[in-house]
Amino acid sequence: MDTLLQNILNPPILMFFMGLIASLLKTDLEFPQPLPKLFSLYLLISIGLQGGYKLSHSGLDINAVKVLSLAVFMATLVPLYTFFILRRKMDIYNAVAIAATYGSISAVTFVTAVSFLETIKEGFGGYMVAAMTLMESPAIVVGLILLRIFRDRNNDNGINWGEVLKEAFLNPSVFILLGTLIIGFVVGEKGWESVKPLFGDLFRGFLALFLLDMGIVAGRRFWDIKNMGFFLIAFAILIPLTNAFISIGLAKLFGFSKGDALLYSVLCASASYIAVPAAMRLSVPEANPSIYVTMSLAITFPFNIIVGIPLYYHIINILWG
Amino acid sequence: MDTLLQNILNPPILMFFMGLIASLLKTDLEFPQPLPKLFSLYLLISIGLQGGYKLSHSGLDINAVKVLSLAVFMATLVPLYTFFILRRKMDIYNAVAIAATYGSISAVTFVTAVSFLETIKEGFGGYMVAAMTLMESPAIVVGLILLRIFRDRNNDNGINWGEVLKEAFLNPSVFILLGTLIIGFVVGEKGWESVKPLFGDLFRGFLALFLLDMGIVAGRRFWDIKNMGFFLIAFAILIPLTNAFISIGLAKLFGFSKGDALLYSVLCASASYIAVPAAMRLSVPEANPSIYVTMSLAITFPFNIIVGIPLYYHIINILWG
Amino acid sequence: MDTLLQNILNPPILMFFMGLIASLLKTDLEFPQPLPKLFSLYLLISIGLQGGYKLSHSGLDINAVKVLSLAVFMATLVPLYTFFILRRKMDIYNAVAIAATYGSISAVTFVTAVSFLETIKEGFGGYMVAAMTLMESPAIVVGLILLRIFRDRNNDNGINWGEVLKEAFLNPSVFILLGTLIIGFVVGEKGWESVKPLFGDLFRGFLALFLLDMGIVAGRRFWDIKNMGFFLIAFAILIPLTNAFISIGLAKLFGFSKGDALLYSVLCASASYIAVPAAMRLSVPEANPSIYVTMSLAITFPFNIIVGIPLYYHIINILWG
Amino acid sequence: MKEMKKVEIVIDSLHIHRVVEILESNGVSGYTIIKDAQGKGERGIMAGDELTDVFKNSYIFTVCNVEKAIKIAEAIKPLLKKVGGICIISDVLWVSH
Amino acid sequence: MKEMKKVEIVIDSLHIHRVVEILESNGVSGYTIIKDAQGKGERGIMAGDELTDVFKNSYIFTVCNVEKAIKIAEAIKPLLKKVGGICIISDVLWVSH
Amino acid sequence: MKEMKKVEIVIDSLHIHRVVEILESNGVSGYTIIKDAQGKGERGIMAGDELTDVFKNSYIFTVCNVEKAIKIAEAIKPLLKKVGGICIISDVLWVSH
Ligand SMILES: Nc1ncnc2c1ncn2[C@@H]1O[C@H](COP(=O)(O)O)[C@@H](O)[C@H]1O
Ligand SMILES: Nc1ncnc2c1ncn2[C@@H]1O[C@H](COP(=O)(O)O)[C@@H](O)[C@H]1O
Ligand SMILES: Nc1ncnc2c1ncn2[C@@H]1O[C@H](COP(=O)(O)O)[C@@H](O)[C@H]1O
Ligand code: NA
Ligand code: NA
Ligand code: NA
Repeated sequence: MDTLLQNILNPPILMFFMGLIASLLKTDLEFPQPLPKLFSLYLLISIGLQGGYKLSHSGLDINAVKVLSLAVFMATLVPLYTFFILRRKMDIYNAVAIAATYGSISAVTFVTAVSFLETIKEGFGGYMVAAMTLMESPAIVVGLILLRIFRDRNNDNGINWGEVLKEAFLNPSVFILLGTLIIGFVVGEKGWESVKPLFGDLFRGFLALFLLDMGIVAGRRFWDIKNMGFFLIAFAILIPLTNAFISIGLAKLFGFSKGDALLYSVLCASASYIAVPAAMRLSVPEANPSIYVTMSLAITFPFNIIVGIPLYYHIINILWG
Repeated sequence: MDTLLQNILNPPILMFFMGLIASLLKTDLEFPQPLPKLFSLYLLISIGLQGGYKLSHSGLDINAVKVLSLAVFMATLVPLYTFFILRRKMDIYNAVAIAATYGSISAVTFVTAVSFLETIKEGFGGYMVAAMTLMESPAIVVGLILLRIFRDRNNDNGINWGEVLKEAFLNPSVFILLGTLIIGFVVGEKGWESVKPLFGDLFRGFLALFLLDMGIVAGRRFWDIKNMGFFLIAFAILIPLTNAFISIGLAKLFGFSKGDALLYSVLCASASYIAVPAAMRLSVPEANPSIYVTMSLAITFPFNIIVGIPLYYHIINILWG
Repeated sequence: MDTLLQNILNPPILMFFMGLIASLLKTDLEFPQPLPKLFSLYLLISIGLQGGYKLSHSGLDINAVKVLSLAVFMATLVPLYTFFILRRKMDIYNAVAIAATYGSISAVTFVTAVSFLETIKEGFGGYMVAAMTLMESPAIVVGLILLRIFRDRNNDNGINWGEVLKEAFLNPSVFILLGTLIIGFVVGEKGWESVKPLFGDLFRGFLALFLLDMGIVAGRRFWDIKNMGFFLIAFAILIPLTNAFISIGLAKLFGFSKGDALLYSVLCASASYIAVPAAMRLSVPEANPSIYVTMSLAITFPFNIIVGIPLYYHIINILWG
Repeated sequence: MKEMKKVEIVIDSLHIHRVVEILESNGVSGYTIIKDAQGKGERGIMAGDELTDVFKNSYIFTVCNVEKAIKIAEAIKPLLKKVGGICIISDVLWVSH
Repeated sequence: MKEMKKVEIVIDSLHIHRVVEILESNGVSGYTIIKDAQGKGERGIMAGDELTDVFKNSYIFTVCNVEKAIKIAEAIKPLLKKVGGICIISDVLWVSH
Repeated sequence: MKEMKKVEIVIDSLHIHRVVEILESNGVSGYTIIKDAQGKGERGIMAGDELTDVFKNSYIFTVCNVEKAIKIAEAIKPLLKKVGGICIISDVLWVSH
């Protein structure tokens, strides 16, 4: 309860609420493009550089390898099992798209969890950013393989696999994270110090700005929720919870640190609303974007940053004792 | 004289001149949208958070209530008395629009006055930002009521009051100021510190950028001034002065601190060029925007930040002794 | 070799490579306008303010005058001699455009050299920014005079000299540098301190962002290179080298400090890709922009910031002993 | 390919939502908006460079049958009369999908 | 002045490169793109306010002779059918330069 | 509704002011500009992604009577010939306001 308050009563989260209210009240408040793009690029670069820098200190030990493997494991498992749940209720196209959405991750949710950990002075491994990067793409590939397998042969309006794999592994988010991770890793102390005033010190402020915009955008989709039917709404909350619990279990089993466990669970619980939708729109145009984007953006994202993060941390606290 | 120099010889003001010269010389220097929007959103958020944070320390005492009430009083009085002055010289539509423009406030003028006070190490109350927020809307409502009363019945192409009141009380400026005031108030020390590097430390720099753009835009309207006739030019300088003097008198009467008195007078002397023009364009399309925007942007704004602020402060210094 | 590594292993340069790779791999990574414009305006303002501030300390002594004169000398010599080399291989229009491009300078190359000097703790004169400003325009004028002299009379579709001279001396880059130089000069310690958090501390970070974008844009033009023919490719590398060597010679002859010598040589070696192309497009539309922009952006710029800067510095180190 | 009408409207950005209302009330199958446009007309220059949308235009067009086009034209006249802007109609072939 | 056809297409920004491929494969002399467009159609509202281009349209037009116009129309139908968007054709006079 | 001509021009952004001069010297009642356009033509790709406006197009159109349209076409040819771009003319009905 206290951690919940502590999580809510900090500028970024409150800015998200402010944005939400702004669009529910239909004020004209908005960040016109490309400002949101600037904020998200900034956050990706900043988290990548910091992650790489931390990694250059901690290094890639056996523990890191363990975490990374489990990251990929969950990123492959989630789209698989969710697909079969979804398939019972809807056509294959939307099932694939939603499964891929929840199999992948949300960098901003991760970032919010990171700043939550910093607030409560709980450490975490530099390899977690690498873990996030590894978790972005698998779901897309799994989804398209499922599509290929289960789609009725007679209307195979062939996927352009080259384009799709590029979208999966070379989409801007993945590329920036990878690139800045490496840069952060090699430039060392001096290099990091030189850009820290922008990419370190301003981090919280930019997160606040970005969440303000996220609130506005989520608010715009708010009314689409009720047209979505009970099943999808329940899905958008229960699946993240399930993924969080599974991942916390795994984290305990494999002896993660508290901080790593939280970030791992948050990654598994989060859903993509940038990389995956773009990939799905290109490869599964038959699916309806306003379904999978609304679910991840207007339900799962707010749920995770407001309730999820402190909740998962609370559970971890109890289990880790 | 010394304060005047001190006011002019700081980056933001000089950047304003630079922008002014840039467009008078017809260079292609410009900040394309949405950059100006980014700067103004930043300034509003930053002033709101700081104000709320200061408020959480000072608190809302009787003195604050006094200031806020007098703020609303002037925000209602100014559009009223100016309307009747204007009405003698022009049609009701433009009279209403100009009156509303001068009844409301300019956040950037306020911000410039704040950084003037910081330069000369003169304190002010955290409630002043709240005062500014309260002063944005009344003029719009007063203006439209005047319009309703005095417009000849036979062409009442009805105002959409719902839309208008929304514009008055829920326009982005008012909403952001209100929202960030509350956020700044509740997050406390720790929360503010976390975003201070962006919203605190960079404040002056962003003000400089914004004033550079303001200079460019004001310069573009410079030549419209001479087409405007003596009356309106005189109005754009004498009314701010009058409002400043009245408000300084009230401030003295009710025992404001020096800092509060300056900000109060600057608010009363300033004219709106964002919120009100938008509201007027929607509700009084018969009025000519290039008149009221040029007056407030190309005459009153420069006058206030260059001559007004140091002048008002000089007078306050004398009266407060 | 060590300085070369030191130069490459810092965030801005690595970000440039990252951008380059991003567009060679055809990822969708990009900074949509007006973000690149924001970064470049920021860098110009920041370098101008800092330069002006430094100048207000060092002052304009005889040494400064010497540097400035030699700056103008090279800015006039380079377009002249390169024109006659180019003329043997191509029509007069492209010869003029390319000559002007290489006669002028690249602010970002300069800025990269400045941060290189800061990294290795090597000082330089505050007047160097003034030198850069003086070197932007002459090449444009020289180029157009050459055009006027050598163009066959019968198709003199007259240049609009007013417009051209405005482009030469009042283009945004020149204007901002000049304006902020003056502002930085007059505001003094206190003024600079007030905007330093934005225009000083964040400098390296913004340079990194800008170079990331430069890498992306350069990468897009990469494939145009091979269509360009051996002569132009050789020109884009050998002429900068030649200019660097000449300028280092002059610097030695006239007893520049090491830092000044490096910046001077970098200015002479660099080619314009903003101010001059715009001016040439307006005054010599017959020339093909994708030739002169590709040469300066995709060959000379990367060459200078990666190989050039450390190389020139190495040579200077040897000569200065 | 069906013969249809293309109805194009330019109006200041603040009033674009009014145009959309009119189009939807006339049951068009869709519309396309280009938000940022500059221009010049009776009301003077709209440079789109202000901090407010007061001096910015938006461009919108819809493809519909001739009956709807005429209805829209009628419905939009008073708005244009009051706040300014233009509306033009032309012939197009819709590549039905 | 030559009599030509103007072919206009609105499609979500993610698929604009497909349209360009079709135009080039039909050997048009050129095309013009306006990247950011909003709109509404069968697929609902494209507000262009997302962090992804999924809900953003782009507008593209080419001026070409009638034969090419028809070929393009045929080639583009299946794409529009699959991913949405519209394509219209109209008559223009090209001020040849 | 008046029968009028719509004159559309695409030209690189640096030269748009020249087009405006031509339109105004022919006394058009107004014009609309869309500042940022990309495209491809004889002069190659204009991706609009540079730091300079050299590779960016702008789109402008005016609605006027046929006489003015022809005058404008004549006046603009040499400019297009020199710096590139296109100009097309089509028929529209002006919903007079
Ligand atoms: N003759 C015209 N051709 C093209 N656009 C026009 C024309 N007249 C007006 N416009 C556009 O409509 C806007 C408003 O027109 P007005 O209400 O006449 O000022 C102008 O800013 C232009 O963008
Ligand atoms: N009748 C129409 N008139 C103008 N634009 C349209 C029309 N129908 C669709 N569009 C545009 O095409 C896009 C995709 O259409 P749709 O695939 O029907 O959703 C829409 O977002 C609009 O921008
Ligand atoms: N056939 C065409 N259809 C549409 N736009 C064109 C066409 N040809 C040229 N353009 C536009 O005009 C610009 C300049 O054309 P050009 O001078 O031929 O390079 C191009 O970048 C395109 O935006
Ligand atoms: Na996930
Ligand atoms: Na006022
Ligand atoms: Na040079």
